[in-house]
Amino acid sequence: MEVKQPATDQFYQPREKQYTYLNLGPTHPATHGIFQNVLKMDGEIIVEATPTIGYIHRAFEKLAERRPFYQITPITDRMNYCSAPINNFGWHMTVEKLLGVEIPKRVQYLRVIIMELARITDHLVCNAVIGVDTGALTGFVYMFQQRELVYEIYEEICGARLTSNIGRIGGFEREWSPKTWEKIHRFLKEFPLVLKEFEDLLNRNRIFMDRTIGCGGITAERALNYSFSGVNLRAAGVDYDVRVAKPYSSYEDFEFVIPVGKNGDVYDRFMVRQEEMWQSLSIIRQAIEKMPEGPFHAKVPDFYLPPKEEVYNNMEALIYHFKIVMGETDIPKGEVYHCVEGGNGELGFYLISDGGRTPFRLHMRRPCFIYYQAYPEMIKGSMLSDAILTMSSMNVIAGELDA
Amino acid sequence: MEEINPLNQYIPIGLMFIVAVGFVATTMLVTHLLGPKRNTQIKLQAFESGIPSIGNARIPFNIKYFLIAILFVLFDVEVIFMYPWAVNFEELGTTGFIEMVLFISTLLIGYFYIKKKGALTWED
Amino acid sequence: MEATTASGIKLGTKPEGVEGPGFFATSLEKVVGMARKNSIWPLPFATSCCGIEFMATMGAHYDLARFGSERLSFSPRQADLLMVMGTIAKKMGPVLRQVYEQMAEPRWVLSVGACASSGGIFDTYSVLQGIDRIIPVDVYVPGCPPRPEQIIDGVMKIQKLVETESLRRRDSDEYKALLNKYGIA
Amino acid sequence: MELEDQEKIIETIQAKFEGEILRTEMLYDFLTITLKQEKIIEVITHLYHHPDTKFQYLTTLFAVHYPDQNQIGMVYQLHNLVTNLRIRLKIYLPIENPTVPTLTGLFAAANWMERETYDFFGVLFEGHPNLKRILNVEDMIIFPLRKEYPLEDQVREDKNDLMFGR
Repeated sequence: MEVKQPATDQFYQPREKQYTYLNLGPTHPATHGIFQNVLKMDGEIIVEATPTIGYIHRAFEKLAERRPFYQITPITDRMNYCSAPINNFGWHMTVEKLLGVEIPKRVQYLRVIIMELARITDHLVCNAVIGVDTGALTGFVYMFQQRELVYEIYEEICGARLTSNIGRIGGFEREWSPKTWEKIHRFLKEFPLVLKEFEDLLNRNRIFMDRTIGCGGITAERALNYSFSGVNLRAAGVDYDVRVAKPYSSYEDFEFVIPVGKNGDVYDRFMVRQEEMWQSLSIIRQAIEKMPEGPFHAKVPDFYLPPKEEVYNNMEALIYHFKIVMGETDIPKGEVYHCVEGGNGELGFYLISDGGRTPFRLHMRRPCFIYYQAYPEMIKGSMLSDAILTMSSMNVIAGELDA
Repeated sequence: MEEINPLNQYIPIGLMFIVAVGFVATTMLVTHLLGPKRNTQIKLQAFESGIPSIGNARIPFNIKYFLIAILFVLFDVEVIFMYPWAVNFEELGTTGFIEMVLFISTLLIGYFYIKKKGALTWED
Repeated sequence: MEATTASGIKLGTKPEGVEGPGFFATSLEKVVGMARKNSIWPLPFATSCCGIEFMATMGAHYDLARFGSERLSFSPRQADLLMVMGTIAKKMGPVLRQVYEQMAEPRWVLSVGACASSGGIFDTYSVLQGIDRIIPVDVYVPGCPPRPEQIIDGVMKIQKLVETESLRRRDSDEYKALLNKYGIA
Repeated sequence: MELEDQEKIIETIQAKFEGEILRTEMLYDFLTITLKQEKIIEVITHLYHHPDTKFQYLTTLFAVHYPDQNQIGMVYQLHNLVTNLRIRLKIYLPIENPTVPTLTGLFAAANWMERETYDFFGVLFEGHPNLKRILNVEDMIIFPLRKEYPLEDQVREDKNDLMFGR
């Protein structure tokens, strides 16, 4: 006996599923940067995301082919502008490796201090922004105040706050003033208290943990396949850190622990960054204790402006001064790759020089550009607010993303 | 002591109402008159972070959003009835208390019905 | 020159503002200008390094909120001041233009940093050499990135503009000519 | 990177791909192997799976334009995180039709790296899921990082000789 369908059935034809398309676009306050995602959403759940980047592509690699070597430093610190000194020193070390210059111990220790300070400011902004995205706005204001202290330290050394252009190829422009050391000690005294307070605010906070645990996770295999590096890879469980894998600037003299997460979600990234800030503080203290005496600059006359009195009464210094200012210093032929542990991961500089005054080709391995590819896969099936949280926890800096 | 018109206890309420409506009206009027207007075609389009919007917004969405909204309105109105009761709690005495318990329990039955039907489940 | 009426009575010099908009204690324009000056809602169009410097300006140390622009509006609907901070690539041009066009009148534009004002150190094929190629700009702030004090100085210059602007400037034909020059409706 | 590591790597490649290696040299602590153009992807997959080498981390992938030999060089840098060994594979493509098979099958990271290389140099990657420009404006016709294209923005008219007093 065939069951007669109720009359209304012919009105209800099963229609194919319709999705809303949301534009998490370039001028969105939550993206903390300039990248665009067209999110195909089913209600609140994200079905698919198609990213578009390149909104502040400034052609760093083409620009670097036109500038003499020490003029490329101002470009590099506009790449990851949250931790600019790390990029500068990464670039200086690449050129020093090409020249085969031996850097005095004191310069290496000074560089370690600045790089760890920059790493703290980078992680500090990222963790504060994770706090903002989960609703804890006050954390951001207090943590950003600490960043001002580090800005003042940069100002004492190189005069600029954010895009620091710090140091020279071979060392530093001048010896650090006592005021700098005073400010560093003041930062070392004040920052741990604020960091402890920020940690107590969020670490075991019920709401924060429910929001961040299990959100935007990635497994270690997928992370390695996407060539993750830095905090996002360590949060996924792989303990790869360039400072330990390929120690540069005498990092092997310091003991520090590499924090490693378990399941690579936002909470693990937050905790890895918190722990790394404590480790950086201890590295700075060790560097200050074991600070060796010595020159603040290596013997690289054709990259270091000779002091004024020498320029006036000795011909050679005058020639060096003239060649540096006019940008006529040539670099020997060579092809070198040097990588540094930046705020977001392995920041590499691949320099090919054909003996001229400007590099023949400079490729910058930008960690943000490489690991942001995994973003659509990480947010598939999660809610929109989790997608924004994942993006800010990955600490994608637009300047480094589209160099 | 002449007779106090019972109505004039409403004067303060009336005044407050006039001030509220007046404030809203004047600001709307003044901004409308003073502010320069330039209604262009682009200004009327939807703003989607600077990119021309894709897809249309009028598509059927999941029923759970609508259910949650209606249930909220329902229980919110219930709370409104509790305010006057809560204010003069002693005068109403036990009879008032029993009436309110009855009122709340009828709505509680409705709440359990909803719980059973699963209207409040969010992750499907 | 003394004005004399028909019957030869000399009129004294008129006090400032007795005719036209100034008849009352002050002109309506001044009151509206002062009100607008201290309640500017900026739209922080922050793209790169200048955006981080803007975060420092909004922070507690250099606090832009002292000048009345505490509330940032990220949608152009309620924004008065478009603060363009950072490099604007050619791919970003149409986005910036649409955001500017969707802002309600009266609107002002503050171009913060060398990249926004003139392309800065990035004279490359992919960077828009200055946003005044696509939208009219009121105040330029030099610097790469400008110090927070410079950004606040730029905002104060915008406040001076806002205060002294006449109510009918947005309908005047030289303003319309300026917009037509940019092809803005 | 001691000698016997290098030998081991070169042998694993020689064993399977006889005449592929053109040149191997140590450039500043980095073993660089220049290969013929055809079998680059097979060599990388072989190094990925072979138990002695197991290079399972793609550090970077990019191109270099050599205008004099009018070739485009492709550089692949691989890294074995366990034994902390790094190698660099280089191939040279003719500039007329620089095509190379895609690496996205093996490394998901290669997706955007290849799109960026296509965007800058015009290297065509066969089998790439969605080979489009990634950093530049979609309707850009030239490949900007080639040496013959100027760096400056051509629309700009105020940076002419008059401004530099020439």
